[in-house]
Amino acid sequence: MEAVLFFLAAIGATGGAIGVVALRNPFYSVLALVAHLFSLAVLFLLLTSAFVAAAQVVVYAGAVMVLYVFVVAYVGSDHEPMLDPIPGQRLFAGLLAFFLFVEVSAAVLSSALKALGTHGPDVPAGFGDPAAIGTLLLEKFLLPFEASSILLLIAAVGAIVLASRKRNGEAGGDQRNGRQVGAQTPSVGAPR
Amino acid sequence: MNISWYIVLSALLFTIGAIGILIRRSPMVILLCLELMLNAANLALVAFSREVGNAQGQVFALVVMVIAACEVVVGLGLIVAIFRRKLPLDVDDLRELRG
Amino acid sequence: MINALLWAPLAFGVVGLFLPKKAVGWWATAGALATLAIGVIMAFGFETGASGLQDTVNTTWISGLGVDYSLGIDGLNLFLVLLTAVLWVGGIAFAAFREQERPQLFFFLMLAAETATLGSFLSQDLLLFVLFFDLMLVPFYFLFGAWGVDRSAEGGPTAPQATLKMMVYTLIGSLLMLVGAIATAIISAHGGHLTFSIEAIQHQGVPLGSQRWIFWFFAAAFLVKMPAFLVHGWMPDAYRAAPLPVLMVFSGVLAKVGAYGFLRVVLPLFPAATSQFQTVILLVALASILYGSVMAFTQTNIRLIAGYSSVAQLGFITAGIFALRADGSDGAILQMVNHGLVVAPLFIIVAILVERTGTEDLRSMGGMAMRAPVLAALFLIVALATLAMPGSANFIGEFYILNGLFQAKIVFACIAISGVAMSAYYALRLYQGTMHNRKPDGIASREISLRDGVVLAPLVLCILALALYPQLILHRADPSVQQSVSAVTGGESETPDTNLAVNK
Amino acid sequence: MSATSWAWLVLLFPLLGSITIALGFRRTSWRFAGIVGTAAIALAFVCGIGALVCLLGEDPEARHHASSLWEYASVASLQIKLGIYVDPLSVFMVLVVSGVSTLIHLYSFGYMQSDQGYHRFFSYLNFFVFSMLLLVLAGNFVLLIVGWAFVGFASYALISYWYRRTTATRAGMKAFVINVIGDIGLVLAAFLIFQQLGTFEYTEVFAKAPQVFHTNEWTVTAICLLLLVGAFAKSAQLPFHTWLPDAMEGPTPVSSLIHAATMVTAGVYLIARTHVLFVLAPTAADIAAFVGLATLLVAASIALVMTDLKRAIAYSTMSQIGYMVVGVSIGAYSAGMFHLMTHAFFKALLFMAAGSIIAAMANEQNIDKMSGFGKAMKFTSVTMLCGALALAAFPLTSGFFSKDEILAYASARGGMYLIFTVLGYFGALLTAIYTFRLIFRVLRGDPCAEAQELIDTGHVAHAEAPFNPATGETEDTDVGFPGAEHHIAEQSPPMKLAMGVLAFLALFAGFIQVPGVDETVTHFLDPVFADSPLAAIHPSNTAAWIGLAIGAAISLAGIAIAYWLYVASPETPRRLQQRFAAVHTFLYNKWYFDEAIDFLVVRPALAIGRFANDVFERFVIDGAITGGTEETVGRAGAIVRSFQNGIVRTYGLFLIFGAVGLALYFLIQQS
Amino acid sequence: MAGEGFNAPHLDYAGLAPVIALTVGLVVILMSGVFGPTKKWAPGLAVLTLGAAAGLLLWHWNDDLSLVAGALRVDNLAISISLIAIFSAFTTVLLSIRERAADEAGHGEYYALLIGSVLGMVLLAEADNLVTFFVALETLSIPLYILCATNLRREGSLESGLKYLIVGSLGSATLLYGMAFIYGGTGSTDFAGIAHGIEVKGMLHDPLILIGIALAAVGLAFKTSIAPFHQWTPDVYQGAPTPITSFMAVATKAAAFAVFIRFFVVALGPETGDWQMGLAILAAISIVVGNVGALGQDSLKRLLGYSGVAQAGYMLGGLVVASEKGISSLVFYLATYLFMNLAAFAVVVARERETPFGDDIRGVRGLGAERPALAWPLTISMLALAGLPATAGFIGKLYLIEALVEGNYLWLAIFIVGGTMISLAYYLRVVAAMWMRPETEVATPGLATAGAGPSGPGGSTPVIAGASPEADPVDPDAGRRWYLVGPAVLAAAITVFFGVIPQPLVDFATHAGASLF
Repeated sequence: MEAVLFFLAAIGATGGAIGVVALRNPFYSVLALVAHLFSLAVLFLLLTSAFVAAAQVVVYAGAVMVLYVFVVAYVGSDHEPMLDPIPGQRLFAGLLAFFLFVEVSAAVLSSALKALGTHGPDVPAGFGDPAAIGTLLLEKFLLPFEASSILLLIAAVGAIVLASRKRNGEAGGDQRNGRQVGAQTPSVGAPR
Repeated sequence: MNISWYIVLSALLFTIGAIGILIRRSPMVILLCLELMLNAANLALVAFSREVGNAQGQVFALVVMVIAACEVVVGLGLIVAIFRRKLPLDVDDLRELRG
Repeated sequence: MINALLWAPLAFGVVGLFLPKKAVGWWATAGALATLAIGVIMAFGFETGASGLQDTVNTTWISGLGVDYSLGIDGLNLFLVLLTAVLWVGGIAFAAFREQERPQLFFFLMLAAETATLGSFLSQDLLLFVLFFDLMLVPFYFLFGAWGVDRSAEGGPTAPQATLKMMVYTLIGSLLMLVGAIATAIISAHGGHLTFSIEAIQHQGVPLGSQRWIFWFFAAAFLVKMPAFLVHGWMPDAYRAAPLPVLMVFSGVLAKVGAYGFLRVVLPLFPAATSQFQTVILLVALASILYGSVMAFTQTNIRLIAGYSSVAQLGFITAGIFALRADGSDGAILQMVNHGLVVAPLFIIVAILVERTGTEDLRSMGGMAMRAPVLAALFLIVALATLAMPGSANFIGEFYILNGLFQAKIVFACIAISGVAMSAYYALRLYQGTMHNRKPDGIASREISLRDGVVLAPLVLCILALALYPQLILHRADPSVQQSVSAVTGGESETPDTNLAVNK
Repeated sequence: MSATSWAWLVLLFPLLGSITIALGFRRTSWRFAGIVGTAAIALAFVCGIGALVCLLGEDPEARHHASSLWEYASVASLQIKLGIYVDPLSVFMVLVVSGVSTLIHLYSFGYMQSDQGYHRFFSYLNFFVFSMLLLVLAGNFVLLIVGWAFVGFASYALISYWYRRTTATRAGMKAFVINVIGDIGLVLAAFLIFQQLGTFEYTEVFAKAPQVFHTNEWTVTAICLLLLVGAFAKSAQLPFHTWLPDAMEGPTPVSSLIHAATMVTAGVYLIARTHVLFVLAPTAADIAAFVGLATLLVAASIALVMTDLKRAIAYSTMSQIGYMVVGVSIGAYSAGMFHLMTHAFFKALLFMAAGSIIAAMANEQNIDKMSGFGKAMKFTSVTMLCGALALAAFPLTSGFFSKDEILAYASARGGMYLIFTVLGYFGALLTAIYTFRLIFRVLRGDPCAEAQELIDTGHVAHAEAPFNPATGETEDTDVGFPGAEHHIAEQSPPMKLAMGVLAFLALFAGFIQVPGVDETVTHFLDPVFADSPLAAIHPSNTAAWIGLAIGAAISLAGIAIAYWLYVASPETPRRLQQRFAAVHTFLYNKWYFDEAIDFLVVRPALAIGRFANDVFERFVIDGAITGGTEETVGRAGAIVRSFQNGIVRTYGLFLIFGAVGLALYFLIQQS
Repeated sequence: MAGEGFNAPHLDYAGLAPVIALTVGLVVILMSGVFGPTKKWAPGLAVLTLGAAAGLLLWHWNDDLSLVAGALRVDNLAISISLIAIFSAFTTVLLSIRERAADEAGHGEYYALLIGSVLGMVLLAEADNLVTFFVALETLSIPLYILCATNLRREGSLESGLKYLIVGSLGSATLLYGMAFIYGGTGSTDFAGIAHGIEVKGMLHDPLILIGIALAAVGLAFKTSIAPFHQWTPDVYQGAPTPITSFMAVATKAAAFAVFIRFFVVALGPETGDWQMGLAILAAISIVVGNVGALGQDSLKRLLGYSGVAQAGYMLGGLVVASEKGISSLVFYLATYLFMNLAAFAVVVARERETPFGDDIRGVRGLGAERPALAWPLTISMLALAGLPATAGFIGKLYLIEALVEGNYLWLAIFIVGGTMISLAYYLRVVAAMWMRPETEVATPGLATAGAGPSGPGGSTPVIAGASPEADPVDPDAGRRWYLVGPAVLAAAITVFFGVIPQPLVDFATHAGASLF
């Protein structure tokens, strides 16, 4: 039963991930990611971490993805051409990723750590439920918790700084000709 | 199921994410691939937390989610700014700085 | 006292930065003279016949790194210090008589350079030595680059390019030396208290295995500085770029620091390696002598004739040191001073000639002597000293060097001495080419001006005085030299620790 | 006052004179310079006499003193004192040098009058005398080398005295460089001596040498050969002789003083001085003797065909020095020294006369253009004749006694050394021939244009534009000798006085050393050479007189031949030339020595220089070492920047690559 | 675990004071926007905040506190690094006065983000467990991503922002993944716990840990811009607003090195033997890459970026030997590096504003004659970076080399020396441009058209890196402004001072180094 669930979820997660990478329309990529996240949530459940799973669904699938969708809708989603301008980029990307995967798996499989081979130790009931997590957050990880809140604040400020319209109206005009000049100078800073 | 399976799976997802960053040119998709990698890491964390039998890893995973959200926000903000600036939304075309 | 000697120039230089354009030249000259005065006083205070260091200063500088601020004078550096002081007076005075652009900066750099040079002669702490050794270069970098001659017209490098080349070349050596110095201290400390004091290290001794490579790190620095054959690539460009008043002190003194370093550092600290690589260094020295001489008599640019002759001369000095006999090294010390004393006036004269003729090409000069007999006479004396005319102190220097070499390695001596014959040729060629033969048209042949005479004459007097009584230097240098050399020859018996270290 | 203090005074006066003249060149008149210069040397001569008297006052064995002023350059391992050594030999040389010099200064006083560089000339000349005296008085090898090099320099300075003449400067350079080679020989010899004996002091060296070396040991032989290099370079013996003819570029007084009377004989003095070593190395001594013999003949043969008056005399000088070298090498020390003295007299005289004539010829030196000066310049021709007679060893002249004494000694020594006698006499024949060749061609015959002018107007002819006799190019007159108004030929009393005295000496100086009658020189010098076994050999009076007879015959024969060739049938020489054209050209080109040296030494050196300059410096130093490094670094930089292509995905690729690499390294490192 | 009563950790507010101060400052600055134009007081407030934080940190000098359930550790290492970061931020505030980017972003936000980043750095320097580590790292980075892009009108600025974000996130993802493995291998997130875990669980030399170390090292190497993870550095340095660049150049490096040290020496101490050689190789690579890359760069910021890569390589040497002396030397070098870079960047800012050349090397041509007050600092900083004597740079190199030789890493020392030789070629090129006659063209527009503005002759010059007409408006006497000249001169003076009397700084560094051993 658990094995079946695992494989289904694993396939879902992998498929979703591949979808994100492969689909050429950003919009679909977002949807693929959502699928991926859901299957991850399932895996989290299998790993008896209910709270994380929940957070996963709520925060990501709920909040972040929506944001994505908005932005994609705002900037419009144009298909990027199929073949890669940089020669060999894909080949090397594939190779390196493959090597990385092999190394990590090799490390995992050849590790002397007994527990890896097992299902993991038996944990008390309530392992990873909101109460436990909450306790940890407020006791041991109080500081990271606070820090991440500040981080959120900063991120918000940043988003405003970057995305908000300029107060002074003359923005548009010189932006455009600025861009044109930028276009005239493609090879800026090229080694000479 | 053995923990190893989860770890290997997370490795797989991680590499897929990496591939995505390396071969996609739309900044938005690249952000998504970053999410993939972070989530792979999360999966690893949670799996390990199961393996060592303490929940610290799960908390770590939660924090990572928050951070991922922040990165997304900033990233999207940048994308918007770039779009406003009428620059192409293609990382390959943003190469004024080089050499 | 010794502190005053070391820092006086810099102090004057700093003050000079804030003086008006007119005054600064004289102020700088005064500074150099003051330094010279201090030096002379110390020389009188010098206790002859003693081999150890005298009026030393020794205080901790960086406790964490075992670096001390320790200075001292002995037979090895006494006269090099005096030489430095004298030549700087000459160079600065000569420059002060002329219009300089941005004079405050110029003289500040000159005086800073003097302090650095004095420092490298005086310092008795290995790291301090390295520090000053590198520091010397900085002012000259600016002086060459900013006040130098642009040769791009004649297909040469621009001043900045030339000076950069010099900087990189010379620093390659001295940075390796930095590593070598640190390694020496650490290895010799044997895990104990870390110190860079040369005496202490010599006492503790360095294992033979380490001596082998550290030796080369130091040798690299010194050989490049000299410059020796194969690593002299920076010399032609730098010499052609340099402003002449600066060049006279540069080629007069800086090259000697390298040779001095061998005596001060290498022989005492790495005796085993020294005797092991004696032949190799001698070969390099020999090559420098022959190559320098040959180049010198084919050059047509009068600066380069002097430059390559210095290569040959430094070859002699190195050979003398690596004869590993007291008399050879005595000769080397004497010759260092002599060469400084002849090459500086030589460049003054070159400067004067260039002002008269507007060219540096020997082929388009000549016939000066008729209207400028005094200049000719002074030049003649300098030229004869350059070719080590017997009766000049240079002859005694070379005589000692070659004698030492002859007693140590007879073959080397026989080959090296052929350099003497060539030097006779190129020195006279230089003299005749400028002073004799027909005077080409369009060359102003004026007598030396009184102001330049005031600069030149004292130097020539020094040459003559030394010619009459070279004993002055030899007598005082000898004890220290013996000590330094005996580290290698009698070394095993003298410093048992070294011996023990070698056996390890 | 002791001999040594006299000797120091001998050194002092010329030096003072030189300095005074040099410093005063702006403020003082030419007269002052001349007077001071001459006076200084005269004083030196007087002091020399003083030293002589002191020595004669002592018993012969005690007649050697060393004295030193201060430690010149001494360290623990070796001492060099500023010291002199006074013994009959050095005093003899002092007297000859200072004496002849005084006369020549006197001569120059008149001769150089109208020259621009009068002060410079006398300053140099005094300096030369000082150096020469230093050379002969030196008490150790280092000081010897110093004097040795000083005279070399003085000769250089005076050869290229008219420095606007490229020929003069080139000749000076040649002389100097060859002399430096000689110095190097001496220096190496000194090193070797120091290595073996641990000292440079004459006294100690000569004392120790016999104990340390055994005969013909390689070291002592090497020492002697090295000394010979010095001696030959200075004394213009083969193969180092080529500078001497060129040295004639200098003013005539210089030729007569330095390149005839004094400096060139330094080599002879050196051999005599170090005879102790040569006795220990007979091989070296014989080599020296044979080289001397060779020089003697070669030079004489060249002198036969030289058309340049001064150069002809120069070659005769070489050949005469050959006699001396033979003498001192085979053991006829006092004879050799005696010949040195007489030669100084008559050769100086010949040069003075030649100078006077050349002046009258407005600097023309080619004897083909000269004739008839016998009528034009009585005094000169008479004195010149005296000199020539002495040179040709005409019976009872000074040269007659000195030369024959050497040859007599050779025969007395017998064996192999008879060769020297035989060939020596042959050389004497040649000498007589070429000497009178000059006499007949210059003095006899009907006057040439210049001579005629002199007879008619009593005025010396001079070219409208002064020119360089060697190249014919016109002089730039500000160094111009002869100056615009130049009428000195035999008209200035000082010159006449000098020539007169010398003529007297040339004729009659021989009588102080007549075999069996009064052998003054021998007796005086004996204590010096007493220690040499060779000194014991002594030709019997009869042998000596037989020798003299043969000598007289040969000299007369030679003069007769010369008369027949150049007076009786002037056609013969020309016919001989055509007959033996090859020989003539060979001789005329001085046996092609210059060319050989040029080919063997000069060209290779220059070629190496050019190679170093154009190839090595450019391609190895700048190219490989400097350029190579720059190139490599630059390339690396280009590569790095090419990876920095501004595309973020590439950066990502490198990052992952790094990660993979690092992980791989870590895993491999452990397993 | 669940079911137990919740017991809050003991909070040592004294220890937390600096962090709190920064947080408060951050909020206040943001709020100040509410009460009106922040342009006036925002800088002041920022300086105030930084000052307060610095003071509170100094107050803890020589303490050794573990805070908030072992999340933070306040010791001399943390304090010294934090001080370096804060000082750098302080000067950045000065340099940012009249900075275009600040206007664009709005001063309140701009300075708030700056403070936020500083907060991240302080936390990072003090971080004592993985979670804090990661959060702090992001708190450091994310504001920088934004700040880089704040000069919204310049394409380069945005581009640098995005590049930094993408590669940065890639880096932190890798780092995170590595952390996950280390956590998995040891079962603890506390540094001490990790070390302990490695020991007891017998995970020494275990592939799992090693792969974790490798990936973590990648992430940290990225932040410290060690080759081959350096490639963002030149681009971002060049594109970002110069004051921010100066901040990144020093502060980021310092903070990242702090945690690099703490993580590798404390947590991975047992594994030292495994990672030493790997890091040494990285150091060597970046020494070579950085130095050769900087050759022939015309943009000064870019040049400094590459030199930063090389310098990071030097510093890593100090960590490689993992000895007390090594760490001290690293801290010492960081401190000197702060002043050296500062002087350079201050001058670059000034020239950017007063010449039409932006940060191009032509901008400093003839500076020696024109603006000695700027030329001297830049000269000194270049000489110091090149490691010439009488500057702190020399002592720094000496210190590093000594540590390396003691740690038997002679070959790395020789790499440093070799790198220094190459580096002369570009550092001295700048000096030459300032003091010596121009290399090729005779007339230097820098002198002619200084203050003429983009519309002047300068406008017609070919557009080169950093000098597009988008460049900031020209302020003809920027070269005289106290807030630009002041920092430059001050930093240069300090550089020389510590070059002549290094003892105080040496003590400072030794204390920092000693705190870990």
